[in-house]
Amino acid sequence: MITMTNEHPQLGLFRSMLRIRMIEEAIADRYAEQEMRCPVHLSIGQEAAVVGACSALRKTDKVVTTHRCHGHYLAKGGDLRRMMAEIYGRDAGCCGGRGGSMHLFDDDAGVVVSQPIVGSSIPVGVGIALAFQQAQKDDVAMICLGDAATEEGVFHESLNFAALKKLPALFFVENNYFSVYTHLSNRQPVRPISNMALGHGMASAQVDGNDVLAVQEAVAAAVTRARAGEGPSLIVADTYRFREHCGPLFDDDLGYRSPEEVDHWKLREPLERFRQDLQSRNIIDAALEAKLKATIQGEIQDAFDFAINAPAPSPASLGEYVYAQNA
Amino acid sequence: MITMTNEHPQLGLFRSMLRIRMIEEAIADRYAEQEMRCPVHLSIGQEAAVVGACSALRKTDKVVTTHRCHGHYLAKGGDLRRMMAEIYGRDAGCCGGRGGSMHLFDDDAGVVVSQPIVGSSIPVGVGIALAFQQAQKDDVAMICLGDAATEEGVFHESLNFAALKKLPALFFVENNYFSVYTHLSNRQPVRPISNMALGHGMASAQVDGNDVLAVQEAVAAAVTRARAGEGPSLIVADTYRFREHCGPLFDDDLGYRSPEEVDHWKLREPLERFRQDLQSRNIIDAALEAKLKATIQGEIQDAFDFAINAPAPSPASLGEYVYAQNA
Amino acid sequence: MPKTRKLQAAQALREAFEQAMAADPRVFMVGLGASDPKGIFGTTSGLQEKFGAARVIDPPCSESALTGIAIGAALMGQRPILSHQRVEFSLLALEQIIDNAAKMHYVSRGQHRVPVVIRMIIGRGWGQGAQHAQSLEVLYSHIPGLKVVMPVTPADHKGMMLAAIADDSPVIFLEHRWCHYTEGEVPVDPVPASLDGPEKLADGEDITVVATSFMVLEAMQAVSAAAKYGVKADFFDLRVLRPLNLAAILASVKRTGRLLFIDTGWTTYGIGAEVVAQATEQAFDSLRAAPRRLGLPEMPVPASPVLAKSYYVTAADIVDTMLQMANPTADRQTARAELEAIRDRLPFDVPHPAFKGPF
Amino acid sequence: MPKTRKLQAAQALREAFEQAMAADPRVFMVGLGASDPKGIFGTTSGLQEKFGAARVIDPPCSESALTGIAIGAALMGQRPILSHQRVEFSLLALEQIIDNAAKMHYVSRGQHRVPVVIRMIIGRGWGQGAQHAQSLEVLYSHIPGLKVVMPVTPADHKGMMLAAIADDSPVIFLEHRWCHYTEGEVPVDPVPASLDGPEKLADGEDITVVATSFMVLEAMQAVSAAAKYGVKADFFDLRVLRPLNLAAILASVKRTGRLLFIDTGWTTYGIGAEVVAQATEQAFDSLRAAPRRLGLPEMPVPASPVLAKSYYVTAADIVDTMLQMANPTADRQTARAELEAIRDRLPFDVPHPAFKGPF
Ligand SMILES: Cc1ncc(C[n+]2csc(CCOP(=O)(O)OP(=O)(O)O)c2C)c(N)n1
Ligand SMILES: Cc1ncc(C[n+]2csc(CCOP(=O)(O)OP(=O)(O)O)c2C)c(N)n1
Ligand SMILES: [Mg+2]
Ligand SMILES: [Mg+2]
Repeated sequence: MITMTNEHPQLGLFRSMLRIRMIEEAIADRYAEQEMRCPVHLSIGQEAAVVGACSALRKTDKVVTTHRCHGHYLAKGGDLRRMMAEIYGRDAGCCGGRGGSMHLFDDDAGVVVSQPIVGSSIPVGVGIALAFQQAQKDDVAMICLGDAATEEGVFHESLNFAALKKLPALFFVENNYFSVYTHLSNRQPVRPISNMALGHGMASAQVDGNDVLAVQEAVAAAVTRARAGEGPSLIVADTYRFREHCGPLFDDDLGYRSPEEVDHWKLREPLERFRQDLQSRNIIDAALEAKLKATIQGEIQDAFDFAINAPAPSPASLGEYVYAQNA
Repeated sequence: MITMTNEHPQLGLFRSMLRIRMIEEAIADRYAEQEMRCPVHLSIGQEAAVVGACSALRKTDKVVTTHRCHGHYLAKGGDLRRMMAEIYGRDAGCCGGRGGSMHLFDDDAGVVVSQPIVGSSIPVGVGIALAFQQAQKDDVAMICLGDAATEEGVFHESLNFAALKKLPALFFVENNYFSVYTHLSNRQPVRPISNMALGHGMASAQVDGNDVLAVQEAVAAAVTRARAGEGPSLIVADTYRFREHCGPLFDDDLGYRSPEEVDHWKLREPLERFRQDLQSRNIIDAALEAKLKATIQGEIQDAFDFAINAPAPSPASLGEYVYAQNA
Repeated sequence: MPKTRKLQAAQALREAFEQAMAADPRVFMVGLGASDPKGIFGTTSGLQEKFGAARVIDPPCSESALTGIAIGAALMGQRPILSHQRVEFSLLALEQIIDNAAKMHYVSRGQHRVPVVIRMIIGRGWGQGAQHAQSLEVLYSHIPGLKVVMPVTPADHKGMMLAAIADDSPVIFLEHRWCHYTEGEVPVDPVPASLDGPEKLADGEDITVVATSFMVLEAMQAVSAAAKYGVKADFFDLRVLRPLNLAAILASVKRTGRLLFIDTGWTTYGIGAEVVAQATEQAFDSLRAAPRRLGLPEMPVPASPVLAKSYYVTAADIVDTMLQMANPTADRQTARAELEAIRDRLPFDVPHPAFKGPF
Repeated sequence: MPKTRKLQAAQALREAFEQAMAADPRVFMVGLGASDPKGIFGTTSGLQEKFGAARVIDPPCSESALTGIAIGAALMGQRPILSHQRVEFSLLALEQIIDNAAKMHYVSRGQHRVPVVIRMIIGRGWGQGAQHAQSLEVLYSHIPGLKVVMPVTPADHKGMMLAAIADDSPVIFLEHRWCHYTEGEVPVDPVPASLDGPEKLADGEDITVVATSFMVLEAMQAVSAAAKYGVKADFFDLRVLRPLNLAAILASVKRTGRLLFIDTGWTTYGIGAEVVAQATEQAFDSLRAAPRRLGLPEMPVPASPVLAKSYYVTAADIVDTMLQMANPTADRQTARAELEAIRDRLPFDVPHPAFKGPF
């Protein structure tokens, strides 16, 4: 997370959320140009969960994530220019254009892997935690996943192993209640998702995922335990995605969720909620926010310009990187 | 379960346990002849769990099981002659010799599938329960598994689906504390295995698996709930296997478990324990037991004779049954 | 002649499901997205409304268990259809497919039947990337006990699906997403198509061309174009990868002496390897030239459109190879250019003019 | 010459692990049974005592997660070795292997490396049955990004394992359980073997014989026997299935004009299909007869020894085919009978006189 010196730390959280929101809205706005030729899974609405969780980490901690990875990449400090270049399929992209929007890696920032197969990155994150333990480091691995990924068997296998070995791993579930268009109630029995931790003797918490401070607090507590060798935790943050599962649009007209439900969540929209909180505590005002926005806007403009003007990968490089050159 | 008219029903349980014990000891005794040319996983020591669970079912209920399937096959009423013929690789075997000891099926008795890949038969059992629900039958599917199978992801996927759809399924775990030579404590964190049900909002019980009446009672309660449409249960029966994981011998000399642990369980040996209980209540005495044994011995002799004298499958039939002839 | 009308393949599939479910109460469907507004690319739209949530199950994200559940239900006499929106999701269930679905009939000496249909959608395009655009038909085709089919035409999508549902063996039904957009005449009635072997699409004496799935559509353009250069192809849609029945293709190779195979998946250890091997073993004396194969090169597909464009085999590549094999003096440059021009009317990563992303 | 002494292949493997772990603290092992008294058929015995439970992990029964965990640790610079006592168990992890292990280097444009070794033991015999005796090398060999090897000799078991551990790409290491019993000279020092291609085991001009894994041992008997009937074979152990380097084999076929391939797994869509296809494509003008393949027939393996005995290809079948191809007037009956007599000294379902079951 980017924090300026002398500023209130919560302002940094707000900036990070605002920045993710603005970047994703810019992607949404320009998607119709048909120049970002890959799927995009926006996290608009889930910024409090994303930023709350990543802000509890330090740079040497690692994150693995999913198809819905833009937010984690940015909140953990991933390079914006290289992200946009990746989405535009450019050689300067964080994966050289090989990955697209579902593969945002930034080793410097500690974003190790995003993977679009549901559940697939979970054990990879556990392996990172195992490597930390083997190297006797006190870094932690945070494994970001959605509610549907808790239905994949590998999630449970991973919890069991992490709990058994007391690994410094954190399973962070953003429960947005949907797997594509299918509501949680059609996929899981009624009980708190965090109950799954009980089956594996693991600490857990269920938090309001639209309250950035609550998320940060819960994750920070889990991180502290993990660093101290006390083992992994499962944290479930309840939140909501406002746009379509994949793509730039709103799709509530399709009728897969009720207007009442959407309205309920609009009232809890995380950015506005945090803005009001910060305003009431005099941490932010309209002028400051306008300044933040202008700075972010400039950054976004720069990143799009960079990406759009960046050269495409050379077709001649198609066959490179299939096998590693042995060191 | 075979019960004679006018006899005390608990005598039927004892006979069933004794019969399984005697059959498996006969297999162990004759294994060195090298005529049973397939792996054998004996359930000697686990008969109370096996018989307690199967005795709570009726004929139209179905069972799926694992590599350690002899007991379930017999307790559910599978044909002994065809079982022995299968182990001897004969055409008259319950799978025509194609399966061997890890594939004991008897459709009439409701033993649908045994499968040696750990966890693999679990969802198959759930599918049977789904078919019962779709056909609006009040039969139940009992899914027999070992403690290690709870570490496979598919176990959890299956629990979630069964709980979600309130299927008439029963997950019956024989926890013998071992996966081959690896103790539970090296594979799972410390907490009751039955806790796993909490993660899936499912009813559960942990019972003394060497107490046949306790097992029967717990399973019967779960069966009643399942028949009434109240959904699945997880039942964990703690027990112990006395012989090697696979094969006819005792292998405690290998030192993978302590003599103290083995002695602890010997004191709780289920057959002897039930015998003493029944004796103390005058349901059995030495003369009656001798009669039971003689009858079972005759049955065993007959089944071995049948199997040994049965013709081998014809090599010409090797290529049959790869694809079903469409009806 | 049965009554027909034009449908897209996706609609043809939908009709097969609707007719099969109406005719047989044992048929039910399990698929992520089966009931959602997009209805698995339109192939399942409206079915849940019609047959209820008990027969059109939009399940949890648990591919392995769902496969086992379908198998268990099939053992009890039900006829489940399982759908995967991407073939990759089925990898989570491979153990169930290979060990249970494929083997239960054999291991039980014919007592058990596993009449399951497993749809797996393969595809390409629009930056799907390495884990959302594989083909992988070989993984299934190698396994005795499975039937493996790849329909191309709308009529085959309907007819082969009906046949798969009616079949008492497990059928892997590999649909190419881009074939969903093809249009063609489809019988109104529920008439199962044969699952016995390939279908011949053109007659010729110069070369035998065989392709699978979407590559049949590319090859079809090449076959027409090659005719203008004096090369007439005997042209087959392989359709059924297992059990593999090559009788008609071998007879053709014996006549033409030349074989070109076009794979939808990777070339190496691909479907074409087996077809070329069998053709060589069984038609050796008739071969006039070395058989050839085209297919995906030896790497995952990159997301970037610029890279992906050089990844895929096109009609232009096929006509070029056909001419090399059967008329080496023809003007291959022009033949290529004509087909490239046709292709370039649409961006290469778009299956249909209506397509606008995002997946 | 490096110092050598006789070891069984299982011991050679064990030595490779011990030396690699001693030399490099990043190497660790995860395998069901790795620390148990049987030590994965003796290949891991004593390693946990020596290197501790943190480096020799006897894990829960969770194949999919363990594979992902190994991949994650590898991304952090560790060098995990994962063991499956039966290849079938790896099917539970295929998604991890195909989507993550094979593709991360490519998708990350070379930033990520996945130096994982995944051992998969294949085998046969003693009523293992349909789900415990498959071969399945094609499933892995088809996937770009994986390396796939099948060692035969004790020296290769050690040398190829050392090379696999040192390799920065994921290596699928397919061990045939019956090869574990082979004895041969093995270097004392930790000398990695090449993973670049096949090894030639005999020189001849009449026919090129290529086999994989345990079938190399059967073919070796046949090659010797055929020589007595005037048929001299150029004989190869394929060793490395991916990346597939056929240069030496193609050169051989160009000389001999005849190719016989023997698969350890199923023939159809097997390894031999690719080798025959490439040989035909690239050595067409040199072929004097149709290439041929031997391999498992089109069904699961039944448990019953009587049935299973007719399931497997033997040295007798191989010599018979060699003679058919290269000396059709030879007395094939006698050649067969001689090899069958040798084989019948041991029951067909027993790999070694010491073997007494139960698995
Ligand atoms: C194994 C697998 N099954 C199905 C899919 C298709 N799919 C893509 S995203 C998605 C929904 C995932 O939901 P969740 O995990 O809750 O994350 P969210 O999209 O809500 O952030 C699904 C089912 C997939 N990618 N992988
Ligand atoms: C997927 C898979 N992994 C590993 C094995 C090897 N294996 C065979 S039996 C067994 C132990 C199973 O333990 P448990 O489920 O507790 O049953 P038990 O043998 O104790 O009855 C193992 C690991 C297997 N058959 N399948
Ligand atoms: Mg979700
Ligand atoms: Mg056990």
